[in-house]
Amino acid sequence: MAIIINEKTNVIVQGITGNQGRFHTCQMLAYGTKIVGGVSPGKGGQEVEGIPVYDTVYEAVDNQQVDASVLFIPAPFAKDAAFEAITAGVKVLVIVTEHIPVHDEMDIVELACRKGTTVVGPNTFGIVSSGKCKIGIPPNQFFVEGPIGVVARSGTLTYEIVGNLTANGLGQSTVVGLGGDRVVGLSFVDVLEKFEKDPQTRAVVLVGEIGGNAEEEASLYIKKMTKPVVAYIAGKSAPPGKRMGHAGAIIERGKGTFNGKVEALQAAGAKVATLPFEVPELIRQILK
Amino acid sequence: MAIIINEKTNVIVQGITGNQGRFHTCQMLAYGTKIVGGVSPGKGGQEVEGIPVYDTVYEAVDNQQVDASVLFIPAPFAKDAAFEAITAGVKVLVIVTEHIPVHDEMDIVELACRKGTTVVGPNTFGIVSSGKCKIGIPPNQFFVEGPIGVVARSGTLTYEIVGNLTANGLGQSTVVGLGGDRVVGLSFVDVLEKFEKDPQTRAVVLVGEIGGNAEEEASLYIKKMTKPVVAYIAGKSAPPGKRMGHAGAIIERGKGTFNGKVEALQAAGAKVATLPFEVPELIRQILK
Amino acid sequence: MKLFEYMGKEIFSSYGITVPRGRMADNSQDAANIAREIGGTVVVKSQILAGKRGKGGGIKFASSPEEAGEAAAQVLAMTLNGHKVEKVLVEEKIQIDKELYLAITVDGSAKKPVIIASAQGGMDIEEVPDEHIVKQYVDVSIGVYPYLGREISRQLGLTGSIGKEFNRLLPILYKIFREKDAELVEINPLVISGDKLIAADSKMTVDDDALFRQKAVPYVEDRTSIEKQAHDLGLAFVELGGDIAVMANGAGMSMGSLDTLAYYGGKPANFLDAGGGTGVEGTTKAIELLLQTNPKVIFINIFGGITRCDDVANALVQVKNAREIPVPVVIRLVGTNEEAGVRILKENGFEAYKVMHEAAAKAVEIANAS
Amino acid sequence: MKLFEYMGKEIFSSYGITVPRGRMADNSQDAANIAREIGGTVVVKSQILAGKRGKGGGIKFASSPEEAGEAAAQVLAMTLNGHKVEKVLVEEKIQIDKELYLAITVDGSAKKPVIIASAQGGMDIEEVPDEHIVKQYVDVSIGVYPYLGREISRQLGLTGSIGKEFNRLLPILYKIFREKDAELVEINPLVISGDKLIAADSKMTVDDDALFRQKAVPYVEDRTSIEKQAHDLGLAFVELGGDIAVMANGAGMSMGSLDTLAYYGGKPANFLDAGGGTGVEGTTKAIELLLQTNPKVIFINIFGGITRCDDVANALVQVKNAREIPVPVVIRLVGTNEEAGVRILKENGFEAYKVMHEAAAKAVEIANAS
Repeated sequence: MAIIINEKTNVIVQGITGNQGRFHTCQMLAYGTKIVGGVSPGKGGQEVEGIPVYDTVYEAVDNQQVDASVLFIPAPFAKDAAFEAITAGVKVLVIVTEHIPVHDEMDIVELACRKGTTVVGPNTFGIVSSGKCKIGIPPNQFFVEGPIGVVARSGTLTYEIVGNLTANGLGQSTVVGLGGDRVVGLSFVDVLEKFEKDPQTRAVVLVGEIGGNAEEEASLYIKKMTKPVVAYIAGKSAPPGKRMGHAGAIIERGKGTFNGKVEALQAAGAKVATLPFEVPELIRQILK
Repeated sequence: MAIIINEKTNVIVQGITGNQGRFHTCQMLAYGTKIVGGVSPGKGGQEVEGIPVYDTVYEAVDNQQVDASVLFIPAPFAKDAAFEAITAGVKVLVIVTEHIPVHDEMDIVELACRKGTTVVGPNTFGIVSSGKCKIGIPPNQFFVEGPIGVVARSGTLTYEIVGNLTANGLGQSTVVGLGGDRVVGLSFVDVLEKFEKDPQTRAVVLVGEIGGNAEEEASLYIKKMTKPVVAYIAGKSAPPGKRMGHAGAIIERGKGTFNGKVEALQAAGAKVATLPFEVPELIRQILK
Repeated sequence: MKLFEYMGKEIFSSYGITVPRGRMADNSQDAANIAREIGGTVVVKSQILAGKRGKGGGIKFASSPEEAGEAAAQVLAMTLNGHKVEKVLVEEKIQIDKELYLAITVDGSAKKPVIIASAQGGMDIEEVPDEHIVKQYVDVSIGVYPYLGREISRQLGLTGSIGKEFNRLLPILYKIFREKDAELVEINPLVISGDKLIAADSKMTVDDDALFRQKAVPYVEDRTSIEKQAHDLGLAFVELGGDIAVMANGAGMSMGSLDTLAYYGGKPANFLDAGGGTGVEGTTKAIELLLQTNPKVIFINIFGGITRCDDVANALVQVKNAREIPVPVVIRLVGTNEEAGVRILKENGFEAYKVMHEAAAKAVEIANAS
Repeated sequence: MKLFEYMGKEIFSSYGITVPRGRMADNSQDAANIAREIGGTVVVKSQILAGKRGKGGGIKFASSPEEAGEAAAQVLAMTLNGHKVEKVLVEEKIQIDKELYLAITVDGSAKKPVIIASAQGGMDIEEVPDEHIVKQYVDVSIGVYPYLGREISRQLGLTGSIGKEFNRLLPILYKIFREKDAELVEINPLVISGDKLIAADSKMTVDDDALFRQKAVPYVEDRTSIEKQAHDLGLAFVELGGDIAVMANGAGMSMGSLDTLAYYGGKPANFLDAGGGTGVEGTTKAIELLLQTNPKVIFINIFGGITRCDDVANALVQVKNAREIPVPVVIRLVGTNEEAGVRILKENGFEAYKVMHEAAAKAVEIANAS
């Protein structure tokens, strides 16, 4: 098992003929992802890495079973591409693109919710069901199969933590990048609920950061979970009013502070690591 | 039984303090309709015929169980009022108003479909579950309880036919006015499906007219029905390209003709009356 | 409300759709001047609210200002499909590499807008085989985005810069359709001209019910004199040319009345839906309209719901007292306040029928006998 | 991107929201002239990208042109909350019967817009008790219609013409919020003045990521010089004032780096997210930025995913060869092409750490020792 995607997931790549799309198609194929097609308007009929390219998502779904799509589309055109995938009936949409206008993100998330499409991102590294399927951009080598579910708002920090887990013999069921923007498709709770139900997952690592109240909301659910949760929250030393790279990572009007999040998580029974490298050890203690 | 509405349906009247709203509130109460409130912005706190008036539909649903709403709202404001009712969670919406712009009608029907609201109309006389509940404007005296379901696109012609039925001892389960506009909430098929399942209904009268292809679509379903259908189609003598009062009643580009409809209905097994007065006799023959 | 071709093109152009260069003229001299300004060969197109102008000679090419003036003079003298030509559009002649069809209209059955496109433009879309027509419904809560353009242009086989131009044009056309409360926007032909897409014609119908909020759209009158009077009174009226003037309440009832008359061999002069709840004054005016059609008989068919029978009776009496009614009146009157209505009629020398088809049969008998 | 009050008001006014009459001045003489035009008592308001101007003396009343000129001179000499005042808005003083609060912003948790309104305006909304705040989420597929205004004005207790005006205003404010890609539009106070609703202040933040399509919105620079350089390079950079210059790839990783430094007692000079997949050139420029903060030590923390370790190493060597690096560099380098990267570093006299917190501890040690 795993959540959201697995070894049977048929994936298309929107923007497959661009530099990013081409490079990561290669990487995903190397990881074992079942990529069944690419979409690039005006490039239909070509092939990329042996994968057929279609002009539109509609054409792709007419020709292939498509379960998921990943977008390598520049921000100004991402909403259009996302709407195309959603209205064409794609059920999992991974939006790697960063700097999508927040109003476009609200529109995407609203339509996806209405049509029953799961949106991973925007501004995410993607999602990996380790050993089965990778949709997105994280480096292949750190993701190995195992019992730990990981859900995170940031990218490289997650690789760091996943790398540490793997180095300590702790593989992952699924690693989900929610995305660094203020409005993203999945919330921590959405993913925690799935991990709670997933037989493969024995413990969950939550990688949060300052800003918003996603971690506080997650805490309410963690309280009810049977599976243990270890958390790390980035941004302890960040000053209020400054955006730390991510649109969501900003302490405004005294809300979304590090302390508030840590207190909520601890009150819910989660262990909170002070530094990223402590995560595997905390997991080990719990799973013993 | 009956369809869509019955003696337990709690109704509010949007536009209750206007002339039309006030008059028909009176008439509906006289028929026995359970009217629990009225809505009229700025008139909250007043009473009309002993019925409490609220400023907004939201306020009404906060204070009452509301199952249905009927709109006596001028066309330019009807979409706003309909959206208010739909978003407030009202599940049956009767829109009497005529001359609503067709783009507004498309918007209303789309939102209603999405939110699970049944829209009767626009430009309808309403709906009557005879002897139980009347929502709309038809004259009370002709509607008596019985085994005949009636579904119609036009108003007075339906009173004529219902009057004939009643005069011939044939009461009605429910009489539904779909509305005379090109875009309306319910189609013949939607209503026929409900009559087919309704234990009270033994036969159905379909009152159609030229224009559109609602009757042709109905025929496809009538073919599968176990209950008999008698139809009357108005507009046999209407010339192409002219709107016969209703926005939908126009033969354009050779589509929606009288003959096409009659042939489709007859091929589906429906009896088609040549003149309105023949309807009760055809029903009698079938039910014998 | 139908718009003239040039009006639709003005709207298209203001939204960024390319149309041929051109201007309106209502006389030969202006037409020649416009042709001179444009230069080269021009097209002189009659502006009427009907199609198939080309077959009737309503579209002429002219290779000089003088020829354009002559062509305009000829076209301005024409009556095409019953429409008197009062204006012509003088336009540059564009290079035509291929003609497409594109329209957006309201689909009453689907209850949403539908985009209809074809790579076989230039002819009536009804004549294009189904397999060459691309249909795409639009969810009004989403609207039309470029992706829909890409999918349709793929199906039409449009590629390269023409494909891109189509994808740009489609959302614009939808915007016009929505913002102008159109029932139909049609570009036929949509011409591929080099690397451009040009709207060589325009057909646009604006929802009558939305005119109250479409003040910027020019008003086009397409009603006969009586129809216009009826419209101003808030009545639905259509001239039909027969000899039995008809009034009923409700559109379906009015149609049913016509059908019943026709069944008995009668020829209705008109359709008139007096509406529900029309009082004495409105009914009086409606009856006066009927008299303008110079009928042999007047047939009034009232099933009183909101409409009160006594109001109708009083209206008829009022007309009778105000002026002579030169033809027989057959009236069927049942429903709300029926007794009072029938009594008033009797007191004033009118007989009232109870049953619709009997009254209709009587009206036909009178008309056909006289 | 935050807009100045007067910019927001210009936008409000262009959409039909009533704002006080007034104009901008950047000197005393102009301010006096504007006051003369307006007549009566005026308000001279400092234009800075921060709130609480009143408390700092940044808002002054003046009952004559001369007083207005003086007030402007005073305000233009001020620095409020760290912001130098460069312009003032001179406005008519409006009659205040009651102050409301109205804002629309993005709710990241609900993933949709939220309307926030209160009958207790004029103060910071954070200070208004929850029970006096009306919150209404907006479905973006529907938008804001008058009915939502009616419901909110009912909850606010607004009636009569003021209620109607509020119902008119709310959809307009939402239109601005959507059309201008705003993250926040706030009117505080929204003043009831007789039978009018007047936006006496405006706060508006436009989404940085949408500026590419908001060409009509004035550009407002609110970055420090280094932050601006970083922004032009496409890097996320925040000055923090400490002595350890930090570069990492990824926002979370960068925050984690700061936290780890802080954990060991270090003071970061900045936040710098070099992003993923930045090549040699970008990394070179990022390192040069770091040097501008005059740090005691540079801490580079790279977990190479898309980012290649050899690129980072080469960039560091390139900077070293192009100019002297006057402070020690502590670098942690793991991931893609790690071996090559570490080798390049060694060859050029840099040591590479494998473990993040060990490297961070070392950087802090150096900074605190020097």
